[in-house]
Amino acid sequence: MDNELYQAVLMQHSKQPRNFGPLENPTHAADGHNALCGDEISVALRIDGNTVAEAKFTGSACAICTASASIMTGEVKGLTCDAVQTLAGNFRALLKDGTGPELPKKLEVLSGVHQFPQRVKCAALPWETLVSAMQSPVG
Amino acid sequence: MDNELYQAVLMQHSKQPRNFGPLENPTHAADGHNALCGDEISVALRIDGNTVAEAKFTGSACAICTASASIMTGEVKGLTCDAVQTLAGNFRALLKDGTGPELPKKLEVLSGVHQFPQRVKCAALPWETLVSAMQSPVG
Amino acid sequence: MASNLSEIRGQFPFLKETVNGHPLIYLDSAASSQKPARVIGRMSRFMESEYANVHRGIHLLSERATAAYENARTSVAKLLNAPREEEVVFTRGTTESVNLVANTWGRENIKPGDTILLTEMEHHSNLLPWLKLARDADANVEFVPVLENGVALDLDSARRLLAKGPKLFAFVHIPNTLGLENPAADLCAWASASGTTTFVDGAQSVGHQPVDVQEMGCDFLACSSHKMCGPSGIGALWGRHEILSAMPPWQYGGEMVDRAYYDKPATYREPPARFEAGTPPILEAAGWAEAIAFLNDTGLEAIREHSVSLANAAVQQLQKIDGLRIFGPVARQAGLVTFSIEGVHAHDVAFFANERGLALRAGHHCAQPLMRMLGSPSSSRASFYLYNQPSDVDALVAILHEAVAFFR
Amino acid sequence: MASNLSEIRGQFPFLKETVNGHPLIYLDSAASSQKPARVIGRMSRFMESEYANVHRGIHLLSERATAAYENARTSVAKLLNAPREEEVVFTRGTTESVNLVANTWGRENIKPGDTILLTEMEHHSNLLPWLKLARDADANVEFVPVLENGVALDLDSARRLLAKGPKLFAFVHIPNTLGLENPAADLCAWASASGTTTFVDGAQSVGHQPVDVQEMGCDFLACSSHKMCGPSGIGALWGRHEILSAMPPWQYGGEMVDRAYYDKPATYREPPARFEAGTPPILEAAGWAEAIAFLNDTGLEAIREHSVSLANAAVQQLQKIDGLRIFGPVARQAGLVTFSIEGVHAHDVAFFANERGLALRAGHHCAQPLMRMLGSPSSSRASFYLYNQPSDVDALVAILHEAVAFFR
Ligand SMILES: Cc1ncc(COP(=O)(O)O)c(C=O)c1O
Ligand SMILES: Cc1ncc(COP(=O)(O)O)c(C=O)c1O
Repeated sequence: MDNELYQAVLMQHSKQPRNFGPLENPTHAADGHNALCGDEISVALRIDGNTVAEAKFTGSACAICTASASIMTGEVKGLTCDAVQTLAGNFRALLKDGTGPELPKKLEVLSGVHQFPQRVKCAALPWETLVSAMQSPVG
Repeated sequence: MDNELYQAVLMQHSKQPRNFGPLENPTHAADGHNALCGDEISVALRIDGNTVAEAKFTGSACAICTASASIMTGEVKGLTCDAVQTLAGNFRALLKDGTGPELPKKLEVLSGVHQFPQRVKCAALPWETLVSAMQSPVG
Repeated sequence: MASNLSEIRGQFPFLKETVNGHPLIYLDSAASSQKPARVIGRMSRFMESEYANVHRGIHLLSERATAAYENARTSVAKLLNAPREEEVVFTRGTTESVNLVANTWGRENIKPGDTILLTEMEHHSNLLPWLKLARDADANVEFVPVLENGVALDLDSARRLLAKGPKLFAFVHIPNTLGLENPAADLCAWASASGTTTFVDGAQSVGHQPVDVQEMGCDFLACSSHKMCGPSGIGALWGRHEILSAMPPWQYGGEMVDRAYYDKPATYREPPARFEAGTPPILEAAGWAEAIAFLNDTGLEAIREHSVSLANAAVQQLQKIDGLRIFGPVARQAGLVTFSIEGVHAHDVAFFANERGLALRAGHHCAQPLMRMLGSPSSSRASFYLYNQPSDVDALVAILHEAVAFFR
Repeated sequence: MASNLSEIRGQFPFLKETVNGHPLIYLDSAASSQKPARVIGRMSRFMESEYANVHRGIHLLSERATAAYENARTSVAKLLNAPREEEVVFTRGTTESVNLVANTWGRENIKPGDTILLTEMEHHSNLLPWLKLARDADANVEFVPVLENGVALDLDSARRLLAKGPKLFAFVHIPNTLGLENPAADLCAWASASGTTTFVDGAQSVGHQPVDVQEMGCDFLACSSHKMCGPSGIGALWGRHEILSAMPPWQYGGEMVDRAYYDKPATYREPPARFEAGTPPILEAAGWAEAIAFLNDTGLEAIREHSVSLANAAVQQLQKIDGLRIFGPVARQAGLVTFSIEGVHAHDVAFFANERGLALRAGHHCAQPLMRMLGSPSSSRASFYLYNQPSDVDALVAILHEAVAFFR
C-alpha cells in the first residue's frame, strides 16, 4: 500500500533532498503553495542565456512534494528553457496516467502517484512553481 | 370534514357579508393582509367619544376571513373601545383553543377554526385589522 | 412516457399517502417536487458510507465525499451543457444564485444611470435582488411588459428595450404562473447584439425539459435541485468562465480563500471555490446528482411532453367551468395552470381540494406584482410533473365543480 | 456514557467501513461529524411522506413539512436556550451566519473609525467576513492575542481591549485547533459593560456540550448542523430579538417579503422570515431536529466529558513521541488535539494514517493566520466525538509511532 507511493528512492529524496537551500544570485524565482494540505515551496533559478544553469528550492512540504522537487531540480539543470517546458508537460502526463513520453528514468519513481489522486498536486507543485519561476525574473 | 369548518351560518356570512362596503366619513381605518394566502381586508370605523359607532369592511378574502369580518363588524358596533379590545383578546383565545371566556354566541360559529391551524390567520385577520384601525385616526 | 408511467409512479413513495381516505394527488410540483426512492436511497447510502467534509481531507470518507460532490458538479454541468464544469457554483438554490450575482457582478458593473431590464412576470427571487441593486447603484429598472391576460411576453417591446442596450437583462425562462416558456435564445441573441449581459431564471425549466446554456446563449443561469426531484438546500449558479473569474467573492470564510492574514487582504481561489464559502451542501449534492441521473434515464423531452399534455388537458376542461379564468396562453408551453374562480377565494379552493386529497397552491405564487396587474392578487395553481397521471386532471376538474357549488 | 458506548456506536452505520481491511477510525469530527441511523431514517421518512415546500401551502404535505421545519426551529431554540424561537434564523451554516450579520447589522452599525475586535484564534469563517466589513466601512480591526503555544486566549488583553469599547467583539467559543474553550460568559460580560455587541462562533461547541445563550449573555451565536450529527446544508444564526428586528434584509426573494411591487420598495416580513429568502433547507431542518433529539437523549454533558477524556488520553500518550508538538493547553477543554511532528509533514501523516484506517485532518484547519503564528503552517488534527472509543486513541498513538519511524 504505502510502498507503491513511498518508494525507497523517493523516501531518500525526501529525507535528504538534493538542491535544497537558498540559491545565491538567482535570476528567476517563484513561490508555490497548496492551500489544501499546506505544502509551501520556493524555486530559485539561475538562467544563463536560454539555459537553466542552476535550480534550488526551499520550503516546507510533504515527502512527495519534497522528493519531486529534489528530483526535478537535478533533472532540469543544464536543459534549455524549452526542454524544461516539454519535460514539465510530459511529467504532468505521468502524474495523470502513470506513463509519459520520453521521461528520464529518475522521474519514474513518481509514477505511482497517479494512483493516489489526492497526492498528484503534491508531486506537481514543484513543477508548477518551476514553470512559474521561469516566467518571473528576479528584481 | 369541511363541515366542521364551513358551518352553514358561516357560509351565509361569507356569501352575503354584513357591513361590507365603504364607510362614509370614517374616523379610524386600517388595512390588513395575509401574505401567505392573499386575504386582503380594510376595516373602517366611526368612533364617537369612546364608542365604536360604525364598523364596515371591504376587500377580497376567503370565506373564513369574510365571515369573520361580517360577524365582527356586527358585534363590535356600540361597544366601547375597551370592550372591543377585551373581545378581541377573548376571540384570540377561541381561535387558539376552541373555547374562550365570555364570547357572544354569534362568534362561536368560528370555534371550529382552531382545528385547522392554517386557517386561524384567516379568522384572526379582521380582528387584527380592527385593533390596528382603532389606533389609526383617519386624515 | 405514457407507457412506463406506472413504473415511474411506483418509484415515488409519497404516492402512498392519503387524506381523509383519498389518495394523495400532488399538483404542487412548481413549488417543490417530490423525491423518487433512488434519490432517498442514495442520500441514505451516502450518509452511511461516504460522508465527510470535502476538499481538504486525505482520508477515505473525505475522498468519497469529495468525489461525490465534484461528480455532482459534473452532472449539473452536463445537464446544462455547460462548456466547463468549473462554471457551476453550488448555492442553496435559485434565490441565492440571483443574490450572488447581484452582489458581485452587479455591484461591480451596474453604475448610476445604467438600466437593468426585467420582465413583468418575474418571481420575487428574480425581481427583488435586482430592485435592491438598482436602488443602491442609482440605476434604472425597466420592465418588458406582459401581454393581456399573461398569454406571452411582449416580444416587440423586449426587442425595442434590448436595442437600447441595458446593462443587464434578467428574465425567467418558464414563469411559475403563466404556463408559458419565454423564447430564451431569441431574447439572449437580441441582448448580446446590444452588449447586454443576460441572467436566466431556470428554476422552473431545468430538470423539466432540455436546457442548454450554449444554445440559449445566456451569461448566467440559476436553478434549484428541489424543483427537479432532488433535495432541498442546494441549487446552482452557472456563469460563463470569463465572467465568473472576474467576479469578486460574495460570502467569505473557509474553502474560498487561498491565503488569509490577520492584517492584510486575503487572496481568493478560482471559481467555483471562490463562491462556495464554508461547508457546502455535501449530502445534497450527492442527492441532486442522483435526481439528475433519474431524470436523464426518464428523458427530459418525454417529461416535458407529459407535463405539458396534462396541463393542456386541464385547460380544456377548466375552461368549461363558469367564471373560471385561466392566466396565460390556451396552448400550454409548460406543465402548469394558474386560475381564479369568480366568487370563490383561492384559499378556500385549496383547503377544499386538500380535504379531498388534492394538493393545489393558492396565493400570489411569489409573483405579487404580476398577479396584482392581472387583477387577481390570490389565485390557484395546479402544476404537473412526471409522476402525475391523466386521472389527476379529472379529479381536479371534479373537485373544482364541487367547490363552485359549495362556495358560490 | 462509557456504559452505553457500544450502543451509541451501534447507531452509526459508517463504523462498518474499512480501509485496506482495517476498521475505520474517524478522528475528523471537528471538520464534520458522522450521522446516526435515526437521522438518516428520519430524512428518508420525511422525503417519503412529509415533503413539500413550506409556509404557503394549504395541503397535507405542505402542512407536515411546515410543522417539521418550524419544530426544528423550536429544537434549535431549546438547544441554545433562546428566549424566543423567532430568534433562530436558518442558514446554510456558521459561515453564512457570520456573513449575514456582517452584511446587515455590520453595514448598518460599523462606521469609519469604529473598532471590530476579534481574536487571533478565529476560523477563516469568523475572520474574513469581518475583515472585509472593516475594509469597506473604514473601521479598525484589533485582535485579542493568543498566549504562547495557543494554551489560552490572553484574557488580560481581552479585558483591556474590551474596556476600550469596540463596536463588535466576534470570537470563537471553542476553536477548531487548540483544544480549549474560551470563557464566553466572562468575555460577553466585559463586552456588555462597554456596550460592545458580541458575536459567538459556536460551530465547535453547540451539540458538543451544553450551550446557553442567556447564560453566555451574547448578542449573536452561529452554529452548523453538520458538526453535530445533523445533515450538511443547514445551520443557524441566533440573535437577540430587538437586534434582529432592527436589521435590514440581506438576501432578497420569495418568503422574506411582505408586499412586493415593480416600482417601489418592498416591505419585508418580521424575523426570522426576513432573513430566509427563497426555499429554505427543509429536509435538512427535519434531519437536524432529529440529530438534536439524539444528542439530548445521549446527554450533552456526557458527550463533552467523553470527547474531552479521549483528547486528554491522546495528549498524555502523544507527548511521549519525540519531536511531537501539541498546540493548546495540556489539560484539554475540548475533544481535539492538533499537533505537528518534527521531520514528518502533516500531509504524509494523514495519508499514512488513512492507509491504516485512521482518518485525521492535515493542513491549516482554516485558521492560517493562527497556525502561521504558532510556527506550523501545516499540522495534523485528531478530533473526538461521541462515537469514538478509548482504543481509537491507542490506534492513533501506534500509527504515529510507525509514521515517525517510516518518514524520519
Ligand atoms: C420562477 C421561479 N424563480 C425562482 C424561484 C426561487 O427558487 P428557490 O426558492 O428554490 O430559491 C422559484 C421557485 O420558487 C420559481 O418558480
Ligand atoms: C470554529 C469554526 N468556525 C466556523 C466554522 C465554519 O462552519 P461551516 O463550514 O459549517 O460554515 C468551522 C467549521 O469548519 C469551525 O470549526
